[in-house]
Amino acid sequence: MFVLFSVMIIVFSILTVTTRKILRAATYLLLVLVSTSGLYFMLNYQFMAAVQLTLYAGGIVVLIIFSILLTSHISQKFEPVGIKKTIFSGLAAIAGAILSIVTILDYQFSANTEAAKEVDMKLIGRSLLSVDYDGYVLPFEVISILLLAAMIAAIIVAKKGGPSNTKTPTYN
Amino acid sequence: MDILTLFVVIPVLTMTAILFVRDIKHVRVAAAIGMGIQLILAAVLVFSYLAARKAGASDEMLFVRDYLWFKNPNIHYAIGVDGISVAMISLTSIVVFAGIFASWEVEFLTKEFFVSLILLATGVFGFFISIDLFTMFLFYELAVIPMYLLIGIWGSGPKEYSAMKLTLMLMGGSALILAGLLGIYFNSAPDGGQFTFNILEISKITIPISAQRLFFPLTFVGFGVLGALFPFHTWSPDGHASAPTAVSMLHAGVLMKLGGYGAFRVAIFLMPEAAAELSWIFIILTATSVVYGAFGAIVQKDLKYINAYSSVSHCGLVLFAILMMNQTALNGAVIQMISHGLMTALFFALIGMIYGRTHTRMISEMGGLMKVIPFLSVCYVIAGLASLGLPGLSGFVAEMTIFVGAFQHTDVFHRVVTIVAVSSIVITAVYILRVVAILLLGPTTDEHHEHLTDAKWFEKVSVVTLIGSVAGIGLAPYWLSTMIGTSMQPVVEKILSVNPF
Amino acid sequence: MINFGYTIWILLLPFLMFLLLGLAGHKLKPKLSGLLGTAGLGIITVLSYITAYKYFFTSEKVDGAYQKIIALNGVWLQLTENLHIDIGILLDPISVMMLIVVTTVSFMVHIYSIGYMHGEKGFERFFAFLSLFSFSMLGLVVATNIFQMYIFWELVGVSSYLLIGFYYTKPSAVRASKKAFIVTRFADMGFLIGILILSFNTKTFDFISLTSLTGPAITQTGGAAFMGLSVLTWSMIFVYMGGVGKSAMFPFHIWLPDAMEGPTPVSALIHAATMVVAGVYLVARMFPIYSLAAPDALNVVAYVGAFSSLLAAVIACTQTDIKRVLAFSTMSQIGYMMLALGVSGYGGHDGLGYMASMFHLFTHAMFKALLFLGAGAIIHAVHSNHMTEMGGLRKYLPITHATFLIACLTIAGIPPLSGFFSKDEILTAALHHNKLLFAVEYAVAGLTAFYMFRLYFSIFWGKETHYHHTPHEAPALMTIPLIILAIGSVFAGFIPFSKLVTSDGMPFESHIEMSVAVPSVLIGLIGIGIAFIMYRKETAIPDRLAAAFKYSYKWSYNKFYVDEAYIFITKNIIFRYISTPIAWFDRHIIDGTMNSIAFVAQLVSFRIRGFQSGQLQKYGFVFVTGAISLAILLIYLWK
Amino acid sequence: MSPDKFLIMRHELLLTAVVLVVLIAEVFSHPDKKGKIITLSVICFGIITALGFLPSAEGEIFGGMYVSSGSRLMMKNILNIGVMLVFLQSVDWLRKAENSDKISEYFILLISTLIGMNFMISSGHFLMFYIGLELATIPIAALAAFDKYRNNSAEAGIKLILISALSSGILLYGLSMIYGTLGTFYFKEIAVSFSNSNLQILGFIYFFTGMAFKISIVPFHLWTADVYEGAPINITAYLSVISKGAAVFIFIIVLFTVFPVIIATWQKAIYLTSILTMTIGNLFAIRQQNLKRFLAFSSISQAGYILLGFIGGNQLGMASVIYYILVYIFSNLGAFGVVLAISNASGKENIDDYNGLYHTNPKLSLIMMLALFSLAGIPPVAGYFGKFFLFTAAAEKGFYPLVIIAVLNTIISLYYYLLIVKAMFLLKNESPIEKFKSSMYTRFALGLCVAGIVVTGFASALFEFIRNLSFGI
Amino acid sequence: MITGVPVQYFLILATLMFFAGVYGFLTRRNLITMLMATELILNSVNINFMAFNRYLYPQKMEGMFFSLFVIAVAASEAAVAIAIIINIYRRFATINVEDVNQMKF
Repeated sequence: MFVLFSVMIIVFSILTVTTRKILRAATYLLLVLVSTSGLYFMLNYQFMAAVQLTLYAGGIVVLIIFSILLTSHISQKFEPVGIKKTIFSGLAAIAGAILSIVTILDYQFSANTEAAKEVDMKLIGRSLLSVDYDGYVLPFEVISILLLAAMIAAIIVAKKGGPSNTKTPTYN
Repeated sequence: MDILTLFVVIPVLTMTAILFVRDIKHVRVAAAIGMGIQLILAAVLVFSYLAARKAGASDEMLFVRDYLWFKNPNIHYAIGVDGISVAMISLTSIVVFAGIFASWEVEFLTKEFFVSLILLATGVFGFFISIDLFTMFLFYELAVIPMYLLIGIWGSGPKEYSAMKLTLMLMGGSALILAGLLGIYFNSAPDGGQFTFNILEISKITIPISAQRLFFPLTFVGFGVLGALFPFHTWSPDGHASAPTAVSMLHAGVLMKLGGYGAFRVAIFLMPEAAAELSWIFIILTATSVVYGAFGAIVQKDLKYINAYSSVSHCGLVLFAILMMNQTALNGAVIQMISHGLMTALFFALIGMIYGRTHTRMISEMGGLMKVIPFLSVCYVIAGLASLGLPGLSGFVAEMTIFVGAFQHTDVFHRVVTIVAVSSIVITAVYILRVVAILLLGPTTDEHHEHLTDAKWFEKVSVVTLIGSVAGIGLAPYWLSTMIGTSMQPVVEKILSVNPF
Repeated sequence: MINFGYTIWILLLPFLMFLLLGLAGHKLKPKLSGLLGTAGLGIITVLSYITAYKYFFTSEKVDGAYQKIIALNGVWLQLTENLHIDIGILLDPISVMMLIVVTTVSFMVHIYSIGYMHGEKGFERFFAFLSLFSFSMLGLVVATNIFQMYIFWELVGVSSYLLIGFYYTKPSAVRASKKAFIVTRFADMGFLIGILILSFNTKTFDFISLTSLTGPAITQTGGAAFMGLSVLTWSMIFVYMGGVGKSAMFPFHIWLPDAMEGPTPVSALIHAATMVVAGVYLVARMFPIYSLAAPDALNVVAYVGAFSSLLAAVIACTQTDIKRVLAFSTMSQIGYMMLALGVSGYGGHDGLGYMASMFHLFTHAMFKALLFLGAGAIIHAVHSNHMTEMGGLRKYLPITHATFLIACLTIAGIPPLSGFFSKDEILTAALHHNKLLFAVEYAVAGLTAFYMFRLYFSIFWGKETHYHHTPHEAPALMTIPLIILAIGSVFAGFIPFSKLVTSDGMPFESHIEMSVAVPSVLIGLIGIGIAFIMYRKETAIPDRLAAAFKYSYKWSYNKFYVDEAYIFITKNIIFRYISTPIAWFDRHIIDGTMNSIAFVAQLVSFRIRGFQSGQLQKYGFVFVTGAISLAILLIYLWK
Repeated sequence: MSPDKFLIMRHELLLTAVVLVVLIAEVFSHPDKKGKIITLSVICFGIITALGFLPSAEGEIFGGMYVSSGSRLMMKNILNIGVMLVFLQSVDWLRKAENSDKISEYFILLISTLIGMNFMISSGHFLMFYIGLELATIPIAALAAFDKYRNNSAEAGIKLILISALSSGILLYGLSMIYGTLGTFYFKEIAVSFSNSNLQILGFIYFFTGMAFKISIVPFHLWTADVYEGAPINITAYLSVISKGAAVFIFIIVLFTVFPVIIATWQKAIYLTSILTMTIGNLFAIRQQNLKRFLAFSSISQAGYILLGFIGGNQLGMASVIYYILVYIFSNLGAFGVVLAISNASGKENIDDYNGLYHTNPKLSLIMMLALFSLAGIPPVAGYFGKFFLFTAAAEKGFYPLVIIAVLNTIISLYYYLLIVKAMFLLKNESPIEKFKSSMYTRFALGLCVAGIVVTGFASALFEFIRNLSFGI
Repeated sequence: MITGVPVQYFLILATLMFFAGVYGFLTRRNLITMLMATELILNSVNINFMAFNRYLYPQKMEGMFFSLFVIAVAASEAAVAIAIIINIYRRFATINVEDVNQMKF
């Protein structure tokens, strides 16, 4: 199962960043995110898997697809990326990956000996609203400000306005 | 308020007064009054200093005040003077006073001009009264920066270029100084205890030799840039040539002395071991600049360039003497600073006045001015004679003290370079007389110059003040030399204690 | 002990006069300022004579020797613990004698100048400068220490500069003054170096300690040797270099002929009687050291003197400018004095040369001043310097003629005029010391007689020249000094110098040695005779001779091209090969380096602008590679 | 947890309150009277800036997630002052017709980023840190794209948000490694159990690059110039001063308290990057013509100098960094204030346009000159003291070569600052910028800047105060 | 925790995904695909957090919560980014990143 998901993730990740059709890229991204949520299920984090599916796969990808629809031809194929750019970026990415993997494998992770905590919704809820150690009410509140601000920001930027002499946008 | 702080406060008040004055004529009057008070104050300081010494005050510095400013790093506003700084302060007040009168007719942005000029002076005064390295450095930079505007706005020729070059090179020097000062600070308590910027306290300890080896060159070169140390002198010809009269006066007369004073007070005094070890490099450089500057001056065509190169030569002699590190040579260095300050200010004042009349500084375009503007010409000759070390004028006293002092070294190296430096007196005579001959003597070459008017009253004030001082020192050097000499003793003792020649 | 405190006025008065005339002179009437200056000098002259009288005849002698008396002394500048420059007044035989010489000649010249300079622009300036010169020269003479001497040495140099360049609108005068100053300055550098070495070794500037027989200079003759000569010898040679410059000895003589551009009274005062003998005075002042501790240096003095006197005499024979002839004559005579010092020993009769030198200095001052003042009167009358434009003047200028003749006879060494006595002593001293030098001086004596009478005959006899204005005798203000000086020239020879001015202060007996005197007088007469033949009437002999010895004549006429050599050195070497390259180097290399720093910064800035391409992905690329490189560096390479 | 403990978060609470007030005002105000919101917001903000200086309890709440201490309060106050100045300066800009429809959004977004910064500074936990960081970034991207009718503005916005997304991704990746080795996000716990393993260092370096991006340290700085140039000027000012200042504050806190174990590593990193930052920033600044871009590169090189305060890991460094940021706020906002005022009045932003400015607008020129001198570190203005202390801090630990490189770099920076001075004072102009008079707000703001530039340096008490706070992180 | 699968596998997976994202960020020309690449990056980080939490520190839920918040932040980031992209599209009539380079040097 893990192997399946991981292969999916890796393959679709790479496809996301290499495919020449934008909508396909979005679809691959969606598949990556869904597979990731599958991993979360396997790790016994049902809540997170659900969040991943709804918020990430459901929310963000939909947002992206909308914007694609707003700004691009569906059938539009990208021009192939310049060879130089590909090579250099690829080298950078590969170098980074090798560095990170080597360093990770170098490290002796101490095996977990203690009993795992049962992650149920109740616990999550309690933690999320706890003001004590290992409680997350403060970030929870702050992220609400962030979401509010992001909302306002998105609206103010995306809404039409300003002086009328702006070029009329063309949607297609 | 103590008398030393007044030296900073009065210029500040003068600047404020200038800012609030409406009429341009009143601006210069305000400036003149302010700097006049400063001059009187300097005289008072000299007398009270001498009186205090006579009364038996044997401290290294007198009128010391010390106010804690920043606790950590241990920065104080600490002031105090010894004979050397008193002398330098007097020099500054004379030159500034003369400078105000020399720039009496500045028409363009008058207010700003005088404010910048006095700001510059403030920095210089502050520098000389400080005994805390931080405040000293602060005033040092304060003195450098107004130069940019003064040259850039009121200058002539390629003024933007010159101003920029001058400012950047001097700030480059001060950058090295800053690093040096920090090094000194963090080595000022080798046995533990609190670090200090206070010169007097640092002088009591010995900075580790390894640190000295690093920081002595930094500070010495840093101050040397301002003191026109070869090969860092190239800001000087361009800067002086482009600067307006009073600025050249102040700059060559006073500001360049900050370099010598700093090199002496900081580099040599605080780090004598490294100085003794490394001095040979700088002695070669300074001896070079003495001769080199003089030779360079011979073929110049622009009056200010001649004087700029001459300043390189003379200031090189200051640094040269400082590096000789014995009582007499150091004495000579200080006297040379004062002497050169006065006479070069005189030179620049006169050049400015001549330029104001003939609208050229090319010596080839002038000639026979003695006949048309005798007062200025005679003064120019006097300045020239002072510059070539005529007895009875200050240059002689300074140079002889330096040469005799430098010659007290027993080894061949020091004596050979001394003889090299001595040769400059001939070269100096060559270029001075060349200028005098072409510029002033002979028939008047340009018919437009035949109707020039001689000095106006304010110009006379400026010039006479300076000539009086030059001649005063030249005729009766004893009190000055003694005043400096007594203050030099602790310095020399410190040097000798680590470095018996 | 006699109180000589008043002698301070000998120094102060001319200085005050200088200040007065210099600062306020243009407000006074010219006449008044001239009178003031002259009066001031008159007082000084009187004071000097009083001093001389007191010193020679009333002061105490110790063991029969004249003592050096410090009339006044004060520290002017403290240099090191031991070394301090004092300003003071030292009275000893030579300084007192010099006081007489200087004040007398100066006084005469002052009087003369009132007439000579009458109506000139800058009359008061002239007197101011004269006062300055008198002050400096007197200060030099009475110096108590070598540094004081150096100070006044420089001051006489500058007064000479100012006076030579008195006609500052005349380019040749300006050039001459500049040349004089720079050449002597160069020599002074040697003097200064000599002082530095000497004072370093002896730890004193003071003449009394320096020349004391038990002083450090004489007792510690050791010290590191350099090129076979001791340090002390070197220092004395350097000191002598100053004397060579000031006294216009070879090779620093080139300034003296040009210095004749100055007003003639100046030439009389400075470039004949007083300042140019400062070099002789300097050697005399330091004589014990030269004689006892640095005989090699003394030899240098002798040979330089001899060579200069010969050279100058040869040149003088061909010059046509009367002042230049006199100038070379001066040089030649000073060479005599130098030689006399050089061949002298120390103490008693051995010091004959020393005495003779001083004696000759004294007489020379009289007759040479007389010659110059006479020349001035001639020039005043005919408005020309060139003897080719003169002739037959004896009718128009009787007094001048008479005095000039006396002077010429004096210098030619015809007894019983003073020149005879002093020259005779010199020759005697040379004979005892060095035959070669003696021979040279004999030749010079003949040449001297020849060229002086060549001059004399060309001016006062020779061809009848037509003048634009009929020349007329100078006013009394000018002739009186001539007469006084002529009297001096005649009778000065009878002063018993060996009783008064000797190397160690002890009087000794000197007498005329006939074996020397007779030939010398004969040689003088021969010279006069040749001149008489050649120049008494306008003849073709001189031209024929000149044609016969074409090259030597040409060389002599062009002063052996020493000037040209100097010009080559200064113009080509210093200007073209040192200064110009240095100026270029400074502008282009050093300054160029500083500028190129700025340029490089600009260039680099331009070159790296590609990083800021505006391409977001390139930014990302740099970001990622930056992060990865930093990680690799810090984790694996430089941990 | 008793309710009064919430007061420890006074700054954040007050700011949130202001956001709410503005929101409510926006909702209930008449469309024609939106201009009033400006005054309201500025006054409100002024009040809370003042309130910020009231003494406050220190301590930790939310189980150590939120930490308050004297120095952190000081940092917040400094930021408040800066934002106050930005607000005052932007009044003229907001009053323009083209901006009338987004006044309240401007204030809301800006204040919410400030809230983010405050939380970031007060964080005791990487989650809070991260959220604060994002809150401080995302709305700014929108603000950078605020001038919707200008291409540059949009470009600035997209560049900022994308590169910041990349950078926060890398930062998170680093954090995940640190979490993986230590199992905690609490600063205190990390500091205790941090060792020196490669993975941890790798994590730290990824974290470092994320922070370096915020402070615009070379080579993570490339976005800076484009974003600064494209964004509206007051946003640029905000970015260069407040945003950078906050990042510097939290970075130094994190370095000193969370990663003291690997001080050797981050000293090396800072050594290298600070040299690069100073030099590259300066070299680029030399050639700039657009003043905003110019100031962007200048602020990059300033970041390089600030790193000198980091490198010693000493108390003096901490103090001098905080002090320098204060000075920097006054100086840079002084410069930006003038640029903004002139841009509002004439639309000119190029250095050439400033030729001869002194003759028409002497006061603005003088303010500009003071500000530039302060940035260049010329006495007697505050920048000199700031720089001196930074250098002192580095020298205290013996980093003399670095100090020398830094001081030599100040020469280059002096060169280009003088270029502006030259333009304003020395050069002549055919058509100079007309004489104009700014609004009271702008003049007040500039006056404050000048006062700050002049007084901050001499007032040693201020530095002493900061210094005494500093190690109570 | 999945038996037989060590934590390193997750880490390698995440790393590959991360650098795939980086690669995408550096090469994709379309602004929206660049945004997608950043989502990949964030997602990979989330995998790391989750895996660490589950495997090594299951007593607490810090990693999980961190991922939760990262997702929220990513959402808001995406929202603002997309808004700006739309604006870009209006201004430049393209969303090709290479054309968005008015400001440079």
